[in-house]
Amino acid sequence: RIRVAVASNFAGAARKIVERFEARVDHQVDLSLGSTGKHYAQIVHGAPFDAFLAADAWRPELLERDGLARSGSRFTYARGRLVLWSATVGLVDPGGRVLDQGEFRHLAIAHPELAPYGRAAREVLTALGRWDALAARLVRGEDVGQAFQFVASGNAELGFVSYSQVRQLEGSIDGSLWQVPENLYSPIEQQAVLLSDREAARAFLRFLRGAEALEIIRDAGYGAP
Amino acid sequence: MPTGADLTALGVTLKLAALATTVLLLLGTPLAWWLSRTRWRFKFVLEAVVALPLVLPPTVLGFYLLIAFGPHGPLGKLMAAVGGPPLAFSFSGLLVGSVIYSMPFVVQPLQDAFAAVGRRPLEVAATLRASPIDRFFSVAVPLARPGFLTATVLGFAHTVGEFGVVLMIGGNIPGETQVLSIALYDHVEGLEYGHAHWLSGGLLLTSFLMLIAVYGLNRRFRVLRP
Amino acid sequence: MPTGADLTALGVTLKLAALATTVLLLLGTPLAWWLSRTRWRFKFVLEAVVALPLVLPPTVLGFYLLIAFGPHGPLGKLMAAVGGPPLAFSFSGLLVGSVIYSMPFVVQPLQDAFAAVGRRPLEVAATLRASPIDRFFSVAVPLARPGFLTATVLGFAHTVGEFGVVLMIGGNIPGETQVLSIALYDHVEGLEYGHAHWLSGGLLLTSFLMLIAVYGLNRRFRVLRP
Amino acid sequence: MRARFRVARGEFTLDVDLSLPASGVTALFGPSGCGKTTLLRAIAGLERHDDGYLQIGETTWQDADLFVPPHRRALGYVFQEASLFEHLTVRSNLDYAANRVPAAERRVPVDRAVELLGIGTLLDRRPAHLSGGERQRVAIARALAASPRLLLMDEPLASLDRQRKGEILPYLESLHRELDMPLLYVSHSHDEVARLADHLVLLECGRAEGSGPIDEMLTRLDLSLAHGPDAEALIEATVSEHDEEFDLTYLDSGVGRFSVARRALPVGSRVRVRVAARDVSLTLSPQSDTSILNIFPATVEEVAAEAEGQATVRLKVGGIPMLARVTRKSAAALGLESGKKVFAQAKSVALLA
Amino acid sequence: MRARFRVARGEFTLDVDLSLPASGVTALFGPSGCGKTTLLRAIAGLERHDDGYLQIGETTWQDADLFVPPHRRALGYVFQEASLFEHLTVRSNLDYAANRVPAAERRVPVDRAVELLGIGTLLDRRPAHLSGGERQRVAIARALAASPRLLLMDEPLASLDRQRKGEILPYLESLHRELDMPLLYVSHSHDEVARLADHLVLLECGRAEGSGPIDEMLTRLDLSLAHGPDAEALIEATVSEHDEEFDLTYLDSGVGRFSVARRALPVGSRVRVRVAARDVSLTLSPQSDTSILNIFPATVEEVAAEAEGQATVRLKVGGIPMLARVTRKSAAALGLESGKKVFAQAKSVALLA
Ligand SMILES: Nc1ncnc2c1ncn2[C@@H]1O[C@H](COP(=O)(O)OP(=O)(O)OP(=O)(O)O)[C@@H](O)[C@H]1O
Ligand SMILES: Nc1ncnc2c1ncn2[C@@H]1O[C@H](COP(=O)(O)OP(=O)(O)OP(=O)(O)O)[C@@H](O)[C@H]1O
Ligand SMILES: [Mg+2]
Ligand SMILES: [Mg+2]
Repeated sequence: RIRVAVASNFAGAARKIVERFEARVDHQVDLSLGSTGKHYAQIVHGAPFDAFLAADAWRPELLERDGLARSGSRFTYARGRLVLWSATVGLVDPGGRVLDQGEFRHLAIAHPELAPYGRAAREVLTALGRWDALAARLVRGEDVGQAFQFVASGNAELGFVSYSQVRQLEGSIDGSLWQVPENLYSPIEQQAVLLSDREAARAFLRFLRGAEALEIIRDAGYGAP
Repeated sequence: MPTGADLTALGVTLKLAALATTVLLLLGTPLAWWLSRTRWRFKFVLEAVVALPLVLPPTVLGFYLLIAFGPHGPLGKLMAAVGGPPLAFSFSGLLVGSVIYSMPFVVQPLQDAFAAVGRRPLEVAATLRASPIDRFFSVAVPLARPGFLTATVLGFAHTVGEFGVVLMIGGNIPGETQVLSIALYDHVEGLEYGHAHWLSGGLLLTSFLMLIAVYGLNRRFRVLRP
Repeated sequence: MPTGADLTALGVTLKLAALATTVLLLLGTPLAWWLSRTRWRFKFVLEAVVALPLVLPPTVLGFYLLIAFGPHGPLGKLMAAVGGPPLAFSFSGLLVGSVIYSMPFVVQPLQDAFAAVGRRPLEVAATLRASPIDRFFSVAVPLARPGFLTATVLGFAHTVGEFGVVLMIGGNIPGETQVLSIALYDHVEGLEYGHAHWLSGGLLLTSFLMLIAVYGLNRRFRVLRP
Repeated sequence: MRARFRVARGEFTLDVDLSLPASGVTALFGPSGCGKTTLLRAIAGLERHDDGYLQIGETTWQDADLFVPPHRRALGYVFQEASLFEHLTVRSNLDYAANRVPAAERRVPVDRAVELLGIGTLLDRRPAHLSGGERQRVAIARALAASPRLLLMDEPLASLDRQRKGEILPYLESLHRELDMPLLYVSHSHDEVARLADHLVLLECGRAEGSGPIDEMLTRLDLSLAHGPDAEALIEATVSEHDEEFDLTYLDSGVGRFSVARRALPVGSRVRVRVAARDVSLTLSPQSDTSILNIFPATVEEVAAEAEGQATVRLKVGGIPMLARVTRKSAAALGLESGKKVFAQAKSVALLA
Repeated sequence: MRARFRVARGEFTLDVDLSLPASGVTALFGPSGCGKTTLLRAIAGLERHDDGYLQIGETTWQDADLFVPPHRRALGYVFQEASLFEHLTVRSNLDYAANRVPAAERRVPVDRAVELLGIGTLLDRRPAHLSGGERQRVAIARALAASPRLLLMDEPLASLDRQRKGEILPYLESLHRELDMPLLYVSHSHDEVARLADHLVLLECGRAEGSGPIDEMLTRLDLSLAHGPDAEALIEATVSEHDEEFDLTYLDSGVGRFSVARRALPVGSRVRVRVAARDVSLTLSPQSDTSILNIFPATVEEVAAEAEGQATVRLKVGGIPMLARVTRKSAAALGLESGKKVFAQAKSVALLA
């Protein structure tokens, strides 16, 4: 039985992967969902996690550098895809021009300093030259999960969220979205590290890199590593 | 050292806590008074409703408030109908959220304090020609003083530290909805521990001094009960 | 529909809330009693200290508790020295965290209620040969009943909904430290809205029924005050 | 003043319909638990009983449609239990009352009340720092400072010493005379009632056994007052002369002339004379060789048997009722029955001033 | 019993050093605010005053080193203000007291206390549903049910009617006789004190003006009791004979034989006779042509001037003190001074049974 800390945004896919994994081998995996910052602090203070699936690359790197993670175990398990999404049909055009016309009151993003999707959103807006113009209309969620809720509840007309989130809705909201071209932001690499020496954990991370998991990850709306 | 953003957040926090405490007392006092006096058979249902928001995790409460505030939510529609400001991502929204969440900490102590006043002093005041309003302010409120102190301290402190609800419905807009608790949280999340310690220390010290002032002052006015 | 994990979390939550409320009352009652009776000049300092944890955002408080509980923290070292269980990421840790965080909601109402009892009934009991302990239990406690009710409701509900501290020091470990509030939060974060609604509804309904039972029962035993 | 109330409280029911004089002092008398406080509270409007009627002078305070809330009734109420505002000093307690009186209705200055009740040195204290009697005095002063149209007092002097009572009673007497402030007064003290009351209401188990002018009430044989060991009659009299030689004071009354031990009272002052039933003996012819000075021709109205071979005889002397306690044997021997003419000799009488 | 206390409270200081009999009824008498409650509380140990000493019989409750807390003092205390446990029914209030008495010390069964105070029908009520007098009676019953070694009562009967008092007083009297339960009793009522007390402590402004057997205390001219209009002497007597013919009862006492209006008391019963100073006149030779029956040879001990031309004369009659109120003029005319032999004639005396 192993414990794996997983970034909240990857929860859906992680559950499916665990299901397959457990069907395949005689191990059990307990997932602890949470924000990557919190997980990091907990790991530093001795949390009994065997593996860590972070929302970014920075915290795994830190752990590896400080010797809290098995060196060399770090790898990118998924690549986030940023979308500009609205719960209103037709508000967001496939070219993202809505950002120029600006017929909205609030644009939701994740925290640009703390959350990888927030950082990516800022890069996009900067690249488009809209960062300063839209600064007053930005509402920031702590993480991309909150940014998504701002939009889904209709309080923010649109926002930069993760494609995986939109996929997960499976059409229960007929919104509109713009797949942000990947050249507008630096890659959102979600990295995993091994924290303990346990074989089951190694096995799980191996499975995470495998084709079967990759399939699930893609299907959930992430880019392959 | 605190950044300018921290100071702005402090300003918003103090404003929010002060306003929320005021609104809590303004709404909670009549409610607590009524609850302490009524013989309505089903008042215990209302008592339960007041305490209910407490059992939801603040972020989840915030989530539902967000839905309620949204264009399709009941509160959102209401505000739109009366031409009020939108509640999500606004200071007013924070205020509403904080008030709902901290309400039991104000109502319960006040209700207990009003009940402890008893009927007699109010009857005496009535025979001395004090109208119901008059005797409420001249007798019930001063005698329920300890309850007001408790309600104020708990309401204020809880609003200062309150976090999940505010995080969810505020949108973390500097100067408007970014409060100190969020700033502090961000420092911890961003591994800026030095900064976080500094801010926590400052917050604790300030609060400590405020609490000491409140409790210390109160000592001098305490009503003696034989 | 609730998953098996939700039911496990419910179990942990109820256990935590029940134990925390018990510990809160066990620690809070003597403290409140002492605060309500002492003439110590500096008791207001202690009163402030009790209320202080409230002003920190729960996650931040949790963060500091985590540091304190960790292998290099004072509490962690202490526990290791006395051979106690580690506090971080354990149910015991959650208990300690919840107790610290909910303490003011228990101490303050109890203190007010004890103060409202007054000296006279205790003096009467003393002349009837009741020892200090005896009169505390036979007179002060029954007369402070409303305060105990308030303290229990606020303490219990706040522990059920409490979230930030628990998330930080508990590590969200199913069966051990994953409480319902965290599970609920996870559902919201994971966009499993149907699930979240279901769970919130269940939590609210259960809590509502419990609160109604508590308040409703209490009606029958209320002490009359002229 | 008309008061009709019906109040049910568990096994106890108060059911009274009283017509009381709208001025003067009315005493409410009755054993513990007979409903005195309940009645006062109903009159004050502190409890609302649907089936009630209350009229004071021209003003109706309660009827089928109307219920004037207590704060519009302009009453003063001295509660049976301590009832000071614990959060206010003595002075503020008094001011609380005084400040709520419209200027036009102010009749009792706070200073006067303070002086009368001797609480000048207590003004800056909190009630918790007062003795029981001091609290009671402050409560009386506060009720007076409210300049009420009707003063209700529930055993206000119970915890005061005799001297203090002696100072307060004359003032209470003067209230209704000088300020036209009627007083409804609960008391267990025969003394107080005899001195103060003009009118008496006798409550028993929630019912008004009787209500009427005090002299009549004390002597009515259908009521319990006339049957105890302390049965007595009260007679209004005027000081008419002092006899320096025999050290006597002569009082004139409807009954005739009383001689009492000399008392330094100005001629013409109105006093009350109390004649205890057990001090009155009866003869069929006027005796001249007796030491008893107060002898009056009387007519027997009624004779009631008592325990231990005694009987109480109600007499009319010049239209004024009086009681005599004799043995049943003598009653039979003298053939006492309604209409019989006798002579009443009062061995000793007490002067209440 | 020895009690020494010094208590400072703002302007008020209680400073007493009393030696009281360890049995019988001691009355604490004094004006409102003189420190009676303060003294009782100190004796009960409810307030700890460092500079105090308290000894009851052989047991020391407080001295320089020792302070027995109130719950170990085995007292009964009836407080001046209502003091029932509001959260308990009447029955539970009584049981609260009874259950805390060790079986060996149980002397007053709860049933007896209930019956005596007539609270049988109230047992299932909460105190808030009782009348003022009912509450007071329950408080007395509860103090009795505690089977105390010393009973402290702060004006316990103030809110009770005369009849109820008449039922309770004899029981309180019997307590110290039958159960050896001394009673320390605060009262403002001359009547109650005269009937009940064996010993009297007179407090004034926090100081004990005097303390001694009641008959002496009432007649000491250096105390205020002898100077009011109600000055009186109490004389212990025994019923010796009934005179059927003249309807008199004869009482024998150290003073001599008293004749009083007949009272149905068994021969031999011990009673008290109250002789009011204003009913006593003095002559130099025994008068035979007077109606006054109670005439005794007496010796003048002391003469004190009063207001309004009066004087109070303290006499000794057969070693027993008595008071007479006469005009200063007569005092001079008769040449009253210490040692003078006179005859005291009591116009009327009251029998207290
Ligand atoms: N806490 C206090 N602070 C200052 N003075 C006090 C305090 N408590 C009592 N006193 C004063 O002490 C004196 C004695 O009070 P105490 O209660 O003993 O009087 P008492 O003889 O019982 O009077 P009463 O017959 O009115 O009950 C009073 O003058 C009172 O004003
Ligand atoms: N809430 C109640 N429930 C039931 N009975 C009550 C309640 N309140 C009062 N009573 C009863 O009503 C009766 C009248 O009470 P009330 O207080 O009027 O008596 P009271 O004449 O003032 O007596 P006291 O002289 O003892 O003060 C009493 O027998 C009392 O037991
Ligand atoms: Mg009453
Ligand atoms: Mg007193």
